[in-house]
Amino acid sequence: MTELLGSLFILASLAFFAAGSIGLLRLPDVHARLHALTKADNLGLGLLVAGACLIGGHLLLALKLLLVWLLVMFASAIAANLIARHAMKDGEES
Amino acid sequence: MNNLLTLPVMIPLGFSLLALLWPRRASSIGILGLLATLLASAWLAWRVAGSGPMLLALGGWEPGLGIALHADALSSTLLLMSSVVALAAGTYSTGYFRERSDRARFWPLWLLLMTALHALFLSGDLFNLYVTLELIGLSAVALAALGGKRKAVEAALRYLILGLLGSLLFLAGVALIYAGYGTLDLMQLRNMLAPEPVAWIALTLMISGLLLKSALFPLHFWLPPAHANAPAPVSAVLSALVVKAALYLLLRFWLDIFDDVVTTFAAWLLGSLGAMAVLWGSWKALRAVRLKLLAAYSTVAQLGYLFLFFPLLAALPVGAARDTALGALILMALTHGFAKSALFLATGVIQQKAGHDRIEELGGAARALPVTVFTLALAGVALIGLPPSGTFQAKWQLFSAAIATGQWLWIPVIATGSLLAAAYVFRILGYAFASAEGVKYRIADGREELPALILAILATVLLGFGSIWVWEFVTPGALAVGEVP
Amino acid sequence: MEITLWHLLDSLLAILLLGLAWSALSGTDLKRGVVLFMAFGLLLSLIWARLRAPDLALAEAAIGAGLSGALLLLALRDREKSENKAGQPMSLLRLATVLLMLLLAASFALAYVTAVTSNTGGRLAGLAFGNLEQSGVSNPVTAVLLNFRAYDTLLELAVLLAATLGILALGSERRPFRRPGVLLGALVTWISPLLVIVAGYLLWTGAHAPGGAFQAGALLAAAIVMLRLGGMTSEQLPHQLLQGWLLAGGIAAFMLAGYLATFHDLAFLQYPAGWAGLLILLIESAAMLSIALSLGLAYLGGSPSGWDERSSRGKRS
Amino acid sequence: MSFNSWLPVLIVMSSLVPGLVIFLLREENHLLRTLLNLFGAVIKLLLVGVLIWGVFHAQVIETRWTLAPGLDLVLHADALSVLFVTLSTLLWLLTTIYAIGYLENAPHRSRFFGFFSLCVTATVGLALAGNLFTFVIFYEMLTLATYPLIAHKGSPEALRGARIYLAYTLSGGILLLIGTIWLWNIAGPLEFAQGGILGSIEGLDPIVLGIIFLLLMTGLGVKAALVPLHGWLPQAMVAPAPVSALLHAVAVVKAGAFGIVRVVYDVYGIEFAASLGLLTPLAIAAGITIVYGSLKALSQDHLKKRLAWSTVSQVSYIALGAAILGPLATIGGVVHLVHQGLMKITLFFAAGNYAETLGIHKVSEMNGVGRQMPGTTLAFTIGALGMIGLPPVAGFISKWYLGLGAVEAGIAAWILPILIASSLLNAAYFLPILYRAWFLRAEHKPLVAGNRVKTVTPPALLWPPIITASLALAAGLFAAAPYSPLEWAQLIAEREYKQ
Amino acid sequence: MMLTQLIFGIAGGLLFAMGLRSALIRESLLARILAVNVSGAGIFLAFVAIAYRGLEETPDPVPHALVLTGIVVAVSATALALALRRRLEEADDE
Repeated sequence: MTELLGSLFILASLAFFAAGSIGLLRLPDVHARLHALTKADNLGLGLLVAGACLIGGHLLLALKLLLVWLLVMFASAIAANLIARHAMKDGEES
Repeated sequence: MNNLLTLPVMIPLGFSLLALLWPRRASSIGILGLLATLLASAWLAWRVAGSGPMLLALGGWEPGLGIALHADALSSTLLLMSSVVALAAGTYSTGYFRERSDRARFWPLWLLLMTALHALFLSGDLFNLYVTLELIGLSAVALAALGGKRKAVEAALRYLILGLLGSLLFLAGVALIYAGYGTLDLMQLRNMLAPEPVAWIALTLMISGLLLKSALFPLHFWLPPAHANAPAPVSAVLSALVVKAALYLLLRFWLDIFDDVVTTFAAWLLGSLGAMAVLWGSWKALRAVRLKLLAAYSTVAQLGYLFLFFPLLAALPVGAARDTALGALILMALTHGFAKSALFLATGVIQQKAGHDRIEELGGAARALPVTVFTLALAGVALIGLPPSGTFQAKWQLFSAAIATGQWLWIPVIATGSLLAAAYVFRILGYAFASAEGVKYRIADGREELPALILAILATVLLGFGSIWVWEFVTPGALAVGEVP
Repeated sequence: MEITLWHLLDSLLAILLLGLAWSALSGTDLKRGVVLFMAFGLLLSLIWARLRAPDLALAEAAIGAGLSGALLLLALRDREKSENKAGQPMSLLRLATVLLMLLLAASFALAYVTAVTSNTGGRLAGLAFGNLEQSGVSNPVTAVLLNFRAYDTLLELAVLLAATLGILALGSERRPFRRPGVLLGALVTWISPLLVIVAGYLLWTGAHAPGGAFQAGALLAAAIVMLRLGGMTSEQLPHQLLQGWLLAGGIAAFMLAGYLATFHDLAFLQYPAGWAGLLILLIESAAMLSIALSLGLAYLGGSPSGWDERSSRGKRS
Repeated sequence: MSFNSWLPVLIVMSSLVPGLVIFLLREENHLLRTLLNLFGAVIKLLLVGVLIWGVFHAQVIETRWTLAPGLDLVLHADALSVLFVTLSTLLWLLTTIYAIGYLENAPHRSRFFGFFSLCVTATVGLALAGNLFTFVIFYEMLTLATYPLIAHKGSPEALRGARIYLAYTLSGGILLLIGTIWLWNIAGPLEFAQGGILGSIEGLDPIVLGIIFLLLMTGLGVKAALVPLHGWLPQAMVAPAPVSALLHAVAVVKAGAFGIVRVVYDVYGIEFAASLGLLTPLAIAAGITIVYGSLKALSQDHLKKRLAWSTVSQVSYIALGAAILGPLATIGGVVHLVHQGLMKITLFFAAGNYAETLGIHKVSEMNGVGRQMPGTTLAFTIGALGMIGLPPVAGFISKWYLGLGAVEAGIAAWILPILIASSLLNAAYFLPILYRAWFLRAEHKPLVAGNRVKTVTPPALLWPPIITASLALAAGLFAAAPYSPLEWAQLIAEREYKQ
Repeated sequence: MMLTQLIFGIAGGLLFAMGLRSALIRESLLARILAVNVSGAGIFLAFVAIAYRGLEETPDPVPHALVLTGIVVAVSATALALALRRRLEEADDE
């Protein structure tokens, strides 16, 4: 049961990743791309982690995975912010 | 227990740490370390001469799982040579690097290079050999770039990249050997290797890597810039020892480990490349404008001679004649090691005292720096192969082997090479003897001039009149890794 | 042998890897090349995981992709004259080189295939597992690294030291980055301690699970990189002398442990019975610090400001 | 090790050690340098005396030191080597004295005398060489030691002459080396033995032996200045007078000739060489050289050049003697080794004196020198007459025996004409000099002639030529006396032909 | 022997050759350094492929250790090469 649920979560996450990647490729300017990427990926990762937790079915493992999720969110948020700032500056210069 | 085997590797390593920790005392620590290393090497050589090859299974694990160290006549001879050259060049360097901070940078790397060389000479494990090759490469490059002149740095970088490629080729061969034979231990491989595709291709990869490192024509292009732009003591060791290390491995593989795998055709290939190296290197040396460049090109040529031995050894039947030729090869390598390092050190003296090393402007050197010019002459005698010098005996055997095996092709090559060598050596002396107007030289002190002189004397007098010792010591068990109990 | 889904995955990974490598190498835009190379590293660590080499996966992610990537990105700041020249030879020669490349690859592959098919035995695996108990650790890779083939590791530390000394000898460090914004600063302050903890964990767990000195050292180095990005100046590093000790520590510990045995009339690097585990842990801790500092200094790109002054002061006195 | 096994080493060392010490001496240290030189020379002379006594009583005097498998460094004294050693030692002493006077307060004397001693060391070494390997070693050392002497002045033409000298001798050296190694390879250790060694070895290919002979002769012929390998000799004239004297009388040229004698008699064996038909070509080469050298000498106005060409011609008498089968020719050739040395060194000393004292370099300037420098000119006259071959000067003996040898060998038909022709030519280029010297009066005042004029020759320059001249005379007059060169030559000849 | 070994082994060979080629023909030093790394990675891949012994059996640890050593050596070399390159560009003005 949990196996199935977990697999569903993971499949869903894949969809989000795909969306994010497509967005990265198709969207016109930096900000939009960032938006797509961070949003979609964070969500996708969250789902992935959730799925993994369910399948792993082990508390310690679950905690580790959560930690991973948090760190990635943290990092990507700040990375996105930095990129955005640079993009902004470039915009002003040009 | 043969833990003695570890000393020639570990002493320099330990002292390089000390030199790193006490930069102010770097020089004295370094000299002390090299002295200790020399003692250890001498002791090892003496033991080997006395009681035959030695083996140490590190960590007490059976070779294969663990790594084994070997010492036989060949390796301990080279060990001894490198210790002597390192000590002489190191002593010289204390006068060469005037800044204390330069010496503090120089010594730890220098001792690391010695560690690497000695580790290579003693190692009995393929992958370990790869690590030692990398250690040699990196420390040598770091040394070559010391001083940070643009040309030096550029040459060092290209040297590094080519060295890495060489090591990678070697490593690729190692991977194949491990895949095919399931071990990395030389002694085990020695009995397992058979003439089959895996061994052939693996050997080809490793040999080509080593050829790149030992700068055999046409893979020599990196050597002259790297050796000519490095600081003098470093150039000395690069030419005398570092290329010899790769050559040592070639010999070890060719004549010992892969004995059954190598083919006569391959030997001839190496021989012909060696012949071209002799002619091309000597010619370029003759045309060289700067003394250091001349020395570097003469290294290319001298290495060529050593490769001429391969087809001869392949043609000679196992026995006295072959042993004699092998001894000649080793004698030649030793003599060149001493002579070339002496040449580079003397060049360094001239470069520092005259402010340049342009050959055509050496007028008056003979009067200002008689000892150094005398050193140049002695080293030159050894490079040409005139008596009394080890090279003369070696070339004698080279000629003789070529005649005995009917490989007449090499004879004109050797003759021409020697004449060209004479031409470039006496070109230097001619300018050095010429009376000079208004050339100013600074005074050199013994610490700078004597090491080179001693090395030159070793190359000519000692190896010239004591050459028989090399034969007595080396040939009986020169390549006896397999016979170790 | 039957083709399974795994093999399809393998081929996919392999093709992806080759594609990445090719595009990383063939392009003339270096920035693109570097980024692709980092992706290459990550994919490689994925492949290590697939090939059941978790230690390598960790090391590759941390060192191969992580630190090398950081160094390369930093190197992009220094322009080369040579870049302006067209990096490619003329087409015909180019074709020849490609053919040669394929020839080389083909001969390697030929030998490889014959070797692997002819020798299907476990090679040294049997020996290694057989002696695992005596090795003092239960993670076979650590056992090989620090016991069976400890000599390799010792010399490898020497290689690292040589590179570091070479870098230090070349000149002074790069200019530190200017202070970053609040967010990045916060990230650094949060992440670095975490990295230190994880490093310690990896070091400890290396004895029985994936991990060990190298992965841990790489993480510590990553911490230094983070701090550097956060505007750390080299004054915040430990004192020069202490740095010297840290650099030397790994090798020194190794040599001491190695010769410890020789007094009991054992071979060099043979650990006295029962001591193996402890000695290995000590060596690894020292090695971790050396590795971390070496890689950190490499990221600084030269001798920390103040080193030369100190030595020159030494000269005057 | 008995004394006899040390003697040869000591003889070599007695000039090597002083030489090396002299290198280290400072330029000003004139006295010590002179003492060392003379000390070494005298010691060597004494040791050689012992050597002569030993050899005459047929003792085995040999030093042996193994250098490589099958390669021994052997110093061995036999009649022939003693002859050459004695000559070179004696003349070294005189030349040293002469050089000390000649180079008074010239620059780089330490360097000069250092290499000077090395040069003699090499000569003595190759004289005592007991096998071809050892001979080659010292032969090459000689090349090295003489190069700096020729280049000594450091002027462009000096360096050029030295370079040409090197080019010739080193190329020759390589050929000699290859030939030696080849022979060593097929015939084993090439220990010199009276009567030769190859004859007794079975299964040697005569063609190969011929080729090797050619290689060896080319290698040796370069130093012996056999035409067409003589090109370096006139160029080397730039060297200071003592060096030229040494080069022509003892060291280089003689080394080549001596080598030819050694190879023909003690390696191949004269009979065996004859049976291979190798002698006739050698004889022809020698003959051509004799005539050609004399012809060239005829056309030289520069005195030293004229003497140089006469050397080219005279030295080939030795080769000729070696190339004619039969004891008489042997005696003629071997004894000429000594006679030519004595006479030629006299001539060069004298030439040096003319240059030093009156600044005279050219024959055309020599009018009336007899009156200004009677002693020197007298010596010169004796030497010249000897060269022409007039009795009772030594030169006559050599030519006489060569002639007899030719008759004995039955090739007088073309040898005698050569001898006669060369004697006439010698007369043609020496007598005019003597005529100018004695019978014409100087058309210019000696005081303005040359730049640094000392009308009186210092004794250090005057006595050596007089001594050598009188020796040359004595060698002719008392040819029959015991220990005379002639008698040694006869001793050698009978040992060579005893089997 | 199994297909996985062959796939990755051959891939490794290709990477090795590919890197070697670019390291020799590229002008740019940075590109050469990259190439050397790729080439090394190829050999490492071959090593690990040799060690692989299927999903259930634990792989041969020796090659893993060798590759770990190799990775550290590679990064050391890369660091030194980059430092030299930087010095080179600085020294330009001299």
